[in-house]
Amino acid sequence: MKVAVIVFPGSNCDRDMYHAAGEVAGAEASLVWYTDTHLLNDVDGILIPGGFSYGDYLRSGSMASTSDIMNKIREHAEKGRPVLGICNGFQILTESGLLPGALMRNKNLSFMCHQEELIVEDNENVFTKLYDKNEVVRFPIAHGEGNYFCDDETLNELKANNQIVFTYKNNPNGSVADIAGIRNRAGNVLGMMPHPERAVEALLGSEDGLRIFQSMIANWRSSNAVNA
Amino acid sequence: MQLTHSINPVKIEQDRLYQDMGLSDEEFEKIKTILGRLPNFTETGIFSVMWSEHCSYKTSKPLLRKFPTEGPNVLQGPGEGAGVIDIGDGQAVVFKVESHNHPSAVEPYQGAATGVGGIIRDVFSMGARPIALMNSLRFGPLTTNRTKYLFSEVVAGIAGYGNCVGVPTVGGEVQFDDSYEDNPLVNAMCVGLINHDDVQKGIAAGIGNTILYAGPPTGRDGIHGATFASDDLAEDSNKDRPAVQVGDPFMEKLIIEACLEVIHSDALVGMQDMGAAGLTSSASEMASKAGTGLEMNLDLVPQREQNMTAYEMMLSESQERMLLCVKTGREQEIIDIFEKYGLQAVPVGKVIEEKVFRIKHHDEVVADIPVDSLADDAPVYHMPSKEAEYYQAFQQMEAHRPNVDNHGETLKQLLQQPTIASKEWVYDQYDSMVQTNTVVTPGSDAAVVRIKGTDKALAITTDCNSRYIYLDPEEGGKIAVAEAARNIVCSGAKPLGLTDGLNFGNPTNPEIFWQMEKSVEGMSAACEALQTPVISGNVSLYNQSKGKSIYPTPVVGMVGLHESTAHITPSFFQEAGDIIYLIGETRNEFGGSELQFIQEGKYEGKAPYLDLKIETERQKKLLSLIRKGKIQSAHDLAEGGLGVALAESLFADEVVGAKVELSGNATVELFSETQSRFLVTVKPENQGAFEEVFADAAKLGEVTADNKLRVKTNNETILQEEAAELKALWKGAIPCLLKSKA
Amino acid sequence: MKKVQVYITLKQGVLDPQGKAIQTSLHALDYPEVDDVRVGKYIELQVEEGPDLETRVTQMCEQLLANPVIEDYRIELEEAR
Amino acid sequence: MKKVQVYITLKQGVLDPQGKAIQTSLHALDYPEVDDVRVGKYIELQVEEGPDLETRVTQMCEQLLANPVIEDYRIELEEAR
Ligand SMILES: Nc1ncnc2c1ncn2[C@@H]1O[C@H](COP(=O)(O)OP(=O)(O)O)[C@@H](O)[C@H]1O
Ligand SMILES: [Mg+2]
Repeated sequence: MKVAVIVFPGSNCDRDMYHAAGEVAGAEASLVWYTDTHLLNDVDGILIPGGFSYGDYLRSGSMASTSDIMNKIREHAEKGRPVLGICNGFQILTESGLLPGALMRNKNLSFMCHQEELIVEDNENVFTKLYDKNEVVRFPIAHGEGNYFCDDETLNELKANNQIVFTYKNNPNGSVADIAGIRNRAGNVLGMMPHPERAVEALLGSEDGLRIFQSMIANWRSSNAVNA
Repeated sequence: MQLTHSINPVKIEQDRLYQDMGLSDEEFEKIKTILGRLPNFTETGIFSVMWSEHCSYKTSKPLLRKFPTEGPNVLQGPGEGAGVIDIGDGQAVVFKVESHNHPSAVEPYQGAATGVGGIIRDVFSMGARPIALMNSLRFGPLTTNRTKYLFSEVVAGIAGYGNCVGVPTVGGEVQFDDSYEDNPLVNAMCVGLINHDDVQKGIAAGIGNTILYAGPPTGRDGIHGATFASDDLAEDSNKDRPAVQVGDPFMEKLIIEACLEVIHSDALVGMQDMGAAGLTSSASEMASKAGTGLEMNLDLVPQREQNMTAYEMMLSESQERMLLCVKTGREQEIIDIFEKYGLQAVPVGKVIEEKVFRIKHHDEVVADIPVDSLADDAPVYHMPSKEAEYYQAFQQMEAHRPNVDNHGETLKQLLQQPTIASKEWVYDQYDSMVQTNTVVTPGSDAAVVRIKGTDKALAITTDCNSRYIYLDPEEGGKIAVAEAARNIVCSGAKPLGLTDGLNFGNPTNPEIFWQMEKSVEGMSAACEALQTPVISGNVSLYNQSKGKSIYPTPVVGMVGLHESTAHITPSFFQEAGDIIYLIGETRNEFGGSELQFIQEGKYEGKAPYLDLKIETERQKKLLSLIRKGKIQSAHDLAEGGLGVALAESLFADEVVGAKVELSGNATVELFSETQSRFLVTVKPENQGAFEEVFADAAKLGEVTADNKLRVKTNNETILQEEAAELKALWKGAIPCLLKSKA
Repeated sequence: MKKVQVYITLKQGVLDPQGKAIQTSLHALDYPEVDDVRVGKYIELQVEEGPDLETRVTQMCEQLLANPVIEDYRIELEEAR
Repeated sequence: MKKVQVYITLKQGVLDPQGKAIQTSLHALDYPEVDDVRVGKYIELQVEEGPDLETRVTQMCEQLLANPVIEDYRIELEEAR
């Protein structure tokens, strides 16, 4: 499976994502600078990493979400191919409208970085097939603006369509309905604040994130086998 | 030759305007001799910043020479942006510490943020990828709104910058003492990783080569920041406000990536960041180090503001700027790389044979200075030194023995002392994991960062107990280095070397200079004994206000090497049944201790004694046992002694307890701060192997499954506490102080 | 050149933790009279004059400066000095 | 109850990285006419009326709302709706 890790000016988890998806999970990963849109033509999956694209100035993710490459990513998503946005990547996905809602400042107004326990609410999408429903997993979080907000109507829709993929066991940032990650209706676009790419090696304290990448790869394998 | 000047040179001399820039009468005379004429306004400014303490180390140089700076692994000692130490496999580690005390006192968020930005630039300008940040902070007691504000904003500034540039902040230290009330200390350390082949130097070599300016345009930021950092923090330092520089971590991130790409081009000759004294110091130092001269045209320098004078451009400390020396004809290759990141890189000058620093502005020569005079001819002062009056009195004092009735209560009090209490409130705000290398996150003895593609890891720590140094600078200096090494060894690594951040008061006061001299001597002795050369450092003087000086605070930033990630050893107790040992005897030493402060409200008497031979031997033995896999956990004893160390060993996520039996005086055993001691646990099957090496270690008891801390002496329980309760007090202390109304 | 002022505020109903924190701090500083605080952004643009300046600034707000999910915006034009 | 509006802007000459980044983005979005962007804060306070309301709000700005080292502020009072 070929995956592209998009590098925006100010992305800083790009190499971590590359390491996790490529070197650890075994996908054929490449780093793609945000102006090299043509490099997305034949990739199977797109990963939007964390960090501070454009310094997170104005609003996190806002400036990256207006760049040309987002059109390419939107097309890719419309074809049903996987798009995973982590942390700043999630913020970029909501800013660009690929996912609903918005990420606001943490309720205590501080950046926070530590391990959190998450509950897998939905395992019927490209990314979480290898988890059990209601399984508790440990992922690091590292964000200042991870407080997920949406209006009631949107929340009801998210619930009705099983679009809430991860919730926090102990909500650290004030997110609506303890939301840590959501997907689109089709289940091929996932945005989440916690960092699975930081949880792929026992040496660093948790391997719980690895299955996100493995699910994505397994899903690609099986769908390619069918197509072949 | 035509020299322009906004203020006529004769007037500068007559009205002694040079004094406002921080130059003394003698220094001005010396400049006249060097030039053979009167300096103009711009030149006077250039000399003033280059000869400031910050750039020239004019009073500290004689002391810095005492540090051992060489060792078999040292690839680059002090003198470049940062020091470099070999770690094998063609790789090396690059590190340095930098202070931003005065800027942080004026504008804590930006002061701390730009301090972080500056030290990162020192490291990547060597060609290294920054892989870890540390910070060493000192504040007054958390009882006033001002101190709470300074503390919160400094931490926010460090977080704001470090998190955004994507370099993990993996550790540090914070201490609170009265002496820092008006003079907080903000020292930041950056560690980088480099391949030997990529090591860059800040040189402007090759006659005719082009000087490129890269990064954001120059504004009027921080003009005279360098001299300002060397001045007494006067009460009216608010008038220095326009000197505040604002950091742009997003810009820095782009510059890092561009520079790390540029170093792979053989068109690059040399590269240096523009730190203190901006264009002036970077350009003149690059030429001076290369034995060349340099000509620069200020009309070509990108400018953020209108009508900037030559003086302003030369002295501006706008952040995130780099100066590069590039082979003639190859400029475009380098410019293109910067362009990819949306950055401007423009030719501003060239390397010349004549060893002068020549600056043009509006078609006129505005400065023409022999280049070596700026760096090499800077005055060096041998300040008078006089033993501090208090010192003899402290030496004569009877050893103080505190009275403790309830050891449990005392332990709880100690755990809530801000200096001992958990710093989670601080480090939770730092991204400590980005780059996915952090094996040991903040909260342990030393941070540990693995090196991808190898089985190795680096241990990093910063330490400095300034109370001991105040009581006895020489002994305290030894302790600072030894404690850092102890933290490194406990994590399972071999200490490689250190960087020092020397923070002191006014060096023209002979007693202060004595503190500097003695602590440097003590540190040097420990460096020799522990074989940890000093590869870089920073000096910050005049940390005083209203005649009150800070405690002497020479911060030690040390890096060690784990030859295998299998050696990484936790500081927390691991498993019920493990045997608890204390390595090193305990003496009645409470001078400078936390308990002394709790009971007497002051620090006095003798500092704890340190025997470097014993220290070295114990560290070696412990490390060899760790490497053989015989040690389950290792923690050094520091503030609050054994009692605090025992409690801290139970504060991990694993739920364990400890049952301990002590002999001797319970108060001394539990709370004395005797040096060179380690608290370790050993699996029962390794007991023999351990005792063979440490025959005299005291077997204290064992790790239990019940999450209780129990201490007995003479068969009598003197302390029994729930670890969870102790942990809650320890964790809650700083947030609680911050919330409470002043 | 015209100076354009853009005010961006959180929508009614969107929680403003920063405003709340400031209010708490003001109370602690003995300003009990402060009943509510809302924090927004104030952006000053210098824009070259052109025929549909206002429309274009509105577009800028829609495309980038404000996030319609959580924010409202207001534009004021003013002659640059 | 009065509505008080406080505008906080960076002092002249103080670098505004945020403004610069926004300007660059607006150029990339084809708004070349934008010559400069400065970002500040806009704070709305609801304050109970009192004799020296304006003085007190000024004090709030000095003590908390603005950072006098790098920021300027401007206060506007307005009848609350
Ligand atoms: N300013 C800080 N930044 C990051 N981590 C910190 C800071 N201060 C303390 N810590 C972390 O808290 C832990 C305890 O610090 P400290 O009490 O100084 O340890 P020690 O006495 O072992 O040197 C360490 O892991 C340290 O890295
Ligand atoms: Mg320690």
